[in-house]
Amino acid sequence: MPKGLVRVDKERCKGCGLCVNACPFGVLTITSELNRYGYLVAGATAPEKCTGCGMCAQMCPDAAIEVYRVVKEAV
Amino acid sequence: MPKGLVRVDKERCKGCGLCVNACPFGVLTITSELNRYGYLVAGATAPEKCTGCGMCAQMCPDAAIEVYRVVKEAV
Amino acid sequence: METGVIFAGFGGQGILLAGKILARAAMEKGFEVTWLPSYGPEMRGGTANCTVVIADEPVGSPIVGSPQVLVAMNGPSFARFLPRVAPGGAVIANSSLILERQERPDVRVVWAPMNEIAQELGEPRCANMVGLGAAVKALGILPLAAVIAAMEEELGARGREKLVEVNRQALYRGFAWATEAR
Amino acid sequence: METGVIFAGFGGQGILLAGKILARAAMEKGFEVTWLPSYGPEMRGGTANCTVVIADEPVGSPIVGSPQVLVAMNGPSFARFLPRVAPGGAVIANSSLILERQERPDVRVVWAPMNEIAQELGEPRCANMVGLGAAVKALGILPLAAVIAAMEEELGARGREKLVEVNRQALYRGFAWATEAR
Amino acid sequence: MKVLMRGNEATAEAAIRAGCRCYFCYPITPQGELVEYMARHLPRHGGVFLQAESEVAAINMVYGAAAAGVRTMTSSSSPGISLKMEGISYLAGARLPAVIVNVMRAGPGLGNIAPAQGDYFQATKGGGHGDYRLIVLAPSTAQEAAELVMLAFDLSDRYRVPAMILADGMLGQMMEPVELPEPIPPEKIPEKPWALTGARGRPPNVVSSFDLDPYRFREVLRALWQTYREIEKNEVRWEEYQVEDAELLLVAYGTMGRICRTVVRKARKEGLRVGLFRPITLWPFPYEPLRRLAEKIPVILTVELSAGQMWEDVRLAVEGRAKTPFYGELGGVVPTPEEILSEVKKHVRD
Amino acid sequence: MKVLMRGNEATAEAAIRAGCRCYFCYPITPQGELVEYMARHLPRHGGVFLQAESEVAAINMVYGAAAAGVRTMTSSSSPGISLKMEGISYLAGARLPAVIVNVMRAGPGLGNIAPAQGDYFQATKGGGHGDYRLIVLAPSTAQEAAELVMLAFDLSDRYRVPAMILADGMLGQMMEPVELPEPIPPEKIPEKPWALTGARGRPPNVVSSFDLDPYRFREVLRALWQTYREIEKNEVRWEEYQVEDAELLLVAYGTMGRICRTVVRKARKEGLRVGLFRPITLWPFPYEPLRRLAEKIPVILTVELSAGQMWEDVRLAVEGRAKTPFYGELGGVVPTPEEILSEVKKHVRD
Amino acid sequence: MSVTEVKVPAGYVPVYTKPKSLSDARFTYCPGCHHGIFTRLVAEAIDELGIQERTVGIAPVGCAVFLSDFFRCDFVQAAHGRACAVATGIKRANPDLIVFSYQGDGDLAAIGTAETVHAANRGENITVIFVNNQIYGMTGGEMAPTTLPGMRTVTTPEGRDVRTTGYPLRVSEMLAQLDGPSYITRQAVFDVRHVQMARKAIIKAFKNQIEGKGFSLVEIVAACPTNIRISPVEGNRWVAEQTLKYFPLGDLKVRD
Amino acid sequence: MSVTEVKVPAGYVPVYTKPKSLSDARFTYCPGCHHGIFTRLVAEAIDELGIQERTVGIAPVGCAVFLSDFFRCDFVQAAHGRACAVATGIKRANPDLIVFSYQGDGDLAAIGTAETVHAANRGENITVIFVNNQIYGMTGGEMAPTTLPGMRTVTTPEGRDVRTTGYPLRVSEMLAQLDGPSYITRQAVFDVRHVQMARKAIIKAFKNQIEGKGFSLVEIVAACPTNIRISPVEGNRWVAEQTLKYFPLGDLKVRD
Ligand SMILES: Cc1ncc(C[n+]2csc(CCOP(=O)(O)OP(=O)(O)O)c2C)c(N)n1
Ligand SMILES: Cc1ncc(C[n+]2csc(CCOP(=O)(O)OP(=O)(O)O)c2C)c(N)n1
Ligand code: SF4
Ligand code: SF4
Ligand code: SF4
Ligand code: SF4
Ligand code: SF4
Ligand code: SF4
Ligand SMILES: [Mg+2]
Ligand SMILES: [Mg+2]
Repeated sequence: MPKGLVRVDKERCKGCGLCVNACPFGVLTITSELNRYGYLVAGATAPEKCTGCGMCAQMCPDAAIEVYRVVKEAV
Repeated sequence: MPKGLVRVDKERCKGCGLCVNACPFGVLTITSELNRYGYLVAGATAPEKCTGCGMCAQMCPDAAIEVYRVVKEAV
Repeated sequence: METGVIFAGFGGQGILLAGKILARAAMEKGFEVTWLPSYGPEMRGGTANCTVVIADEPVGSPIVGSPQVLVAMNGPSFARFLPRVAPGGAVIANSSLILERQERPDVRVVWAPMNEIAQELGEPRCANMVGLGAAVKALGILPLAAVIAAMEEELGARGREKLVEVNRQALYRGFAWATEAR
Repeated sequence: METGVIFAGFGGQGILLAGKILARAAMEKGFEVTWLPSYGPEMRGGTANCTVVIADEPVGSPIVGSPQVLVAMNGPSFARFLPRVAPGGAVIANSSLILERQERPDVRVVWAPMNEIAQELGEPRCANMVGLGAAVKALGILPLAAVIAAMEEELGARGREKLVEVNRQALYRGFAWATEAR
Repeated sequence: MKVLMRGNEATAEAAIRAGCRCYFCYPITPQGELVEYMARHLPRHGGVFLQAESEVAAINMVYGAAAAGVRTMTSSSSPGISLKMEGISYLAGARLPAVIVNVMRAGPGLGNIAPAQGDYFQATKGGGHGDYRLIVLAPSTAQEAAELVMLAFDLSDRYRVPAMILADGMLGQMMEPVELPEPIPPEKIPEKPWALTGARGRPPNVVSSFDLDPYRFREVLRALWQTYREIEKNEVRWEEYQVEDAELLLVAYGTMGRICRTVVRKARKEGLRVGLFRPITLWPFPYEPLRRLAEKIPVILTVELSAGQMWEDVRLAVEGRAKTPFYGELGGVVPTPEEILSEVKKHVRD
Repeated sequence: MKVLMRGNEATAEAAIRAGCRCYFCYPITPQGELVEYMARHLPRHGGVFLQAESEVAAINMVYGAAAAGVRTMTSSSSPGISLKMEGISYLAGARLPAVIVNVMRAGPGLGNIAPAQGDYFQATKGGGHGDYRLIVLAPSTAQEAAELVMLAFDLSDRYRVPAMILADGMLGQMMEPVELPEPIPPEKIPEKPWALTGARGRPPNVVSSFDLDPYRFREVLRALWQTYREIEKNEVRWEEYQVEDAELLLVAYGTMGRICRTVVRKARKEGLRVGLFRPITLWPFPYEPLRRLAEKIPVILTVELSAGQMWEDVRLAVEGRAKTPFYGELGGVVPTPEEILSEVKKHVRD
Repeated sequence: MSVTEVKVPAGYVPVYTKPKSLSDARFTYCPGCHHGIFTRLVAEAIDELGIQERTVGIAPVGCAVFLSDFFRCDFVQAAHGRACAVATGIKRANPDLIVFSYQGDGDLAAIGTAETVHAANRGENITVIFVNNQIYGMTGGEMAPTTLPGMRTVTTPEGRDVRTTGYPLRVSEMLAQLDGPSYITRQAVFDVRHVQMARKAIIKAFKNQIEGKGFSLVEIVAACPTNIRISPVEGNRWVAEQTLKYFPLGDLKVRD
Repeated sequence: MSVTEVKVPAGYVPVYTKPKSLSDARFTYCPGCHHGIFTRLVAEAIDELGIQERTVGIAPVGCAVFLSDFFRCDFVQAAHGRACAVATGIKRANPDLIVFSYQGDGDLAAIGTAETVHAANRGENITVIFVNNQIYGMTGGEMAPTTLPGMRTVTTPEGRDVRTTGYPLRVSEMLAQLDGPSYITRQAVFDVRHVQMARKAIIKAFKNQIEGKGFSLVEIVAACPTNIRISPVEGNRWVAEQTLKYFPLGDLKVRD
């Protein structure tokens, strides 16, 4: 399973693309999915590449992103 | 005749004493003369000492002083 | 004669422009006319609408309780304005975006796939002209040519001559759609 | 009973204080009283005056058209206020500074050399108390003792206890002067 | 030739044609297009467009430009106009001509940007301190806005009294065809011998509202009030519509005036004898003409986008001669003709 | 025990006794002693005295302190009050209690520092934008100033409506004996659950006058106007003096009210049946009681230090039932009782 | 299936979630507006310092006027430009509260100049977030005191002419001259690294207040894509390439 | 015989007489007030540059409110603090005029902060005479932003407490930070030498305007003997010994 996992709150997202731009691994893209406010929202189209670095979330102007990371094997 | 001559406009003067203080030669003092506004006015009580340097006039906050100087002998 | 037309939709859909073109066309044809936009920050991102009144005597109220024609380009505005349409009036509804398809017995609703048609024409932004073209038919007081001329003037003023042709197509398509719609 | 007293003179002459002492004395004696100063920049350098009203019912107007008593400590104020003094009223005039000595048949003018007297007492600034002392006599509704007490309180409040004695002398001198004046 | 224009744009263009050469502003909705229009066009006419750091600065720049003898204007909307109150009082006190445009929005406070008429008292009774008046003109169409702006500059110069255009967000934002008035040729603009142009070959001019001596200042103000009386005599303007046989008279100004026009039409269609009285000058208010109508019309219904401000002037005019009910909306809500008509029906024939 | 105090000082001391703990000011004549008194005494009571950089800043500091739930006050004089108009409109819109003191001077513009009553409209009709009202109290003696300041804080808290003390330079500057009211114990000051005290154990509080939606904002304002109606019902205050048999009624407020008291006495001495009606609350104005008197008194003479402002409210109350002449002075001139009396004689028995 | 319906399988722990002190209300800013980032960073600072229950925010007039909807703490909406005066009133009335204002460049640097300068000079113990986007955003894109030379706005259709409207006003440099302020810094958020620095600065600005150090101001250079008419991603570049020329980043005053 | 009835015998020529651009009206300042010296120096500058017929002065609200009575040139009385905005209006309306404002420290540095900063930042081509007497003179001696620490005033009865009211505001240093101004200097008049320097500075400030160089401001540190309750002569000493500690003299910005 991938190190990281990212979730986009569809209704908060405005499709600005800053996360797409911020992600070093090309995990995110603007999808063709319209939300209730008429915005095309972002989504993890290459989730397997996600490291959980959180850069996308730190860049998101709409606090629409949640990032998770896999717990390291018993340390 | 003295090198300089100083005239105080009695009604402008408010007797602040700044001219007295500024004169290097003790020409001026605050006299016991009241003007129409109730101020004791300044006057040249030692006119013979006046050099016409103009310092008193430059210091006067009420533009009450005129200074004259004797014309030098035919130059 | 005094008719009210309301255009409504999302911010970016060219709602105000469509209304303005109609108003200009009516003015050029010698009608009295007013154009009243919704304005301010609520437009940004949110919804936009405008009201056009066409009359043969000086227009009193620029706001209209019950419009003769409604052009609804998205779901929220369709739901919001449908109840206000005058009995016997018409609604041009954008079937591309409106999902809940209510009807009203006393009102004729023309369902037009404005976005699809615009896509076909290769210019998504001209969906509003499809709606306007249809509205012109439903209104039936202005020749389409006058509206086309007004459109050209408005786009010209904005230095968007390039878009004139495709918008003309869109007006024709909308007009035709409303003509054939049963 | 309602009597008005006006004190008037140059800025630095202690006009307002004199009036205030009179007002306080009257208050302590149970009268209704108001004290109204002229105020603002025109006081600075220029002239000052204040109006004291003493009455046995609540005072209405703190301004007085025609005062019973006028204390004029310089020429300009003597000239300005003399015409307003009530017929049968009295004027305490400072002969030290007032040169044009007008009179009025229907008004008693007491000429008091306030500055000279103050000089004699060795405190030029107490000329105002000479005037007040004379006014108390002319007014005839307050005991001098009450005024002296009020003076002590006012000077005390200003931390000027040292000056109390000489000001008391000045009040006596003024009172006496007005008593003997013919 | 008619052009399709917003009320804001018609106002701006008319100001330029009236010879306004100094315009100072601070942005605020719903008068943004006025600012924008001036920014684009005034410089082309050799005029000064300057965005000030605040409304307070803007009105004081107007004060300076007016003192220099130039036709000058500022515009804003309700909260911004409140900030100009001291400056407006100074203009009035110093007898400086200037035009102030208030495109009203809903208050109090920040409120919102929807149309309202809540600043009537502020404009007509003096929102600033002291006894002064502004000439207050209330347009109901873009066309009338253009004409009243021209008039405002003329009256302001003639009487040396600042003038205010009292509009609202609806008029400012809406577009309609406008026949623009002819520009005033510079030589037609009155000379201003009192203006500050440099004391060359004449004694110095002083522009001021200051006089420390109450008796002298009283004379200044008596002269000012003399002028106000003249204005009350000469400049009252209003419109009557279908009043002859009216049983109920609507009184409304600005955009509510035009909306009530539609109400009258609809009412007449239903056989209701309703008329309209629309004050055009809010100060001087048309007390006399309204009083005359009150002699014969039993019900006088005031309609405003406020809690009832012009209503007081209506009652001062009517003085009990007729019933004077009131219908108002608050918060930026604009009633439709239908809503007003149903209100009318409550009062007519009962 | 009575103390000899200026009106300005009595006002300041009463504010402290009313529990005012934040006072923000900017210097201006003729209210200087109020500022000075607060600077000397408020800190001793653990209160905050802060001289702001301007009147605009001062009223917005009041806005902040009021939002925090503290009893707060500012004071100024006419030009400075004009600068507070936006802030006052915000206070009213955000439903914040606060007390504003206006020690009026002569305007418009810079005018001078002599007593005047030219800000009546500004205070009572809303000099700021939008539909709002202030509770306006007009003291005529230093004693009454002290009492009305206490009342102002109470009413302002109770109704969440800002209150204004409308005085003038004469009352501010003059001294008279004052029996100071007892201080209000802190626990007697009402709780303010809406205040900004930190959202601990409760949902966040928001203080605002902003609502972009006209329909929602309309509801807010309807509630506000509901409160105003209550105030009009409960809080009207006035004084009547020798009105029973009066043939002529003087109407005057503040210092003109007390001066007219003397006029009544002088008139009665001369056998003239003159009475006095003195509004104490200028808003809400005592329309009803005055209307009742207008039923039986033929001449109602309004006397103001203005061109005729309260006069309009008097005429709104009288509505033609009696003659309503006016006598006013401008520019800071204060008429003597004798001058007013001769004016009275023009109207009585003719 | 919608990418947003991603479930979180066992074994994953949150790295980043929406700050507690933010409500669930959507931001009203335009897509990609930097305002959203600052708003979020302020919330993160409040969370980090655990001061949500004693914080009072001051919403300006500007695109941030809706701020009180976004936060879960007490809020007051201030008149345009007067936030620093309102903050002074609140803080003086109740020094236990943590008071911050959030102001645009029209609000703080134009109409609010006097209130800002004097609150700073008094050293009021408050925190000011100053959003310098070189434009009047909410009113539709008029010139701000900070507008760049030659930049086209609604009120400078030919571009800002420095001869008639002056040069961009560097408020932070000006305030740093005063004795009052304890911390004045300029930050940006055009990339993640700068977001992290801006976050630290905001936290420090609040810490200063908690420690009673006095006036702290964080200027954040931002882009207004809507009014500059560029995309959000271009907006980031705009800040990095155009704006920083006139508004260099870094601390302008730090008193410790 | 009165010393003032001195006749001027033949053989004497005038060295100093009252400036032509001054009227015959007496100044309304208190005895020994430095205002009188500045007022005279401005008149001397106008005479020296021969601009009396194209000069418009702006009187503030403050002890200089009567200025228009003293001068023989056009004048306007401005609202308190707004002189720089009024000056902007006049100069923009008629650039041929020479426009100067004369403002106190309450007027310019408190209520007028925004107008001053922005006129300076725009580089308005005007001349500003700024009288820093560390007090509100006309209203009776309240604290000004420039009041010295510990200094007793009507509103700081215990002396100015810098913890609650801040340090003296150095307006000139602040304005010197801006790109707009061309000349900012601080002068004094507590002795003849400084009077002469101040005179030069005022002349330069007017010259700059004539040459279109833009915003020039001359701050003059002054004493208000009346409100400090000292004699005029002590007033000079007060400036030299107390005030200059916080307000060092000299040019703060000179652009050529
Ligand atoms: C007194 C007043 N003047 C003007 C306005 C209009 N107004 C609303 S927001 C704003 C400025 C917005 O610009 P800025 O402060 O930079 O904030 P931004 O929207 O750019 O974040 C203005 C002038 C107002 N509401 N009140
Ligand atoms: C709007 C306004 N606020 C306040 C005042 C009262 N006022 C008159 S002069 C003055 C300040 C005087 O101080 P300063 O500017 O330093 O001039 P100075 O008298 O010291 O020369 C003030 C506050 C006013 N006239 N107008
Ligand atoms: S940054 Fe946020 S708002 Fe922008 S696209 Fe990504 S998720 Fe959506
Ligand atoms: S967490 Fe890091 S890797 Fe994962 S999507 Fe976000 S930016 Fe890309
Ligand atoms: S300086 Fe001038 S005013 Fe002062 S005493 Fe000398 S002459 Fe008189
Ligand atoms: S001119 Fe010089 S010497 Fe003569 S009095 Fe004046 S200062 Fe003294
Ligand atoms: S207008 Fe500009 S600043 Fe305002 S929200 Fe939109 S992008 Fe942000
Ligand atoms: S009060 Fe002070 S500043 Fe004003 S004139 Fe007197 S001495 Fe000069
Ligand atoms: Mg901005
Ligand atoms: Mg000063």
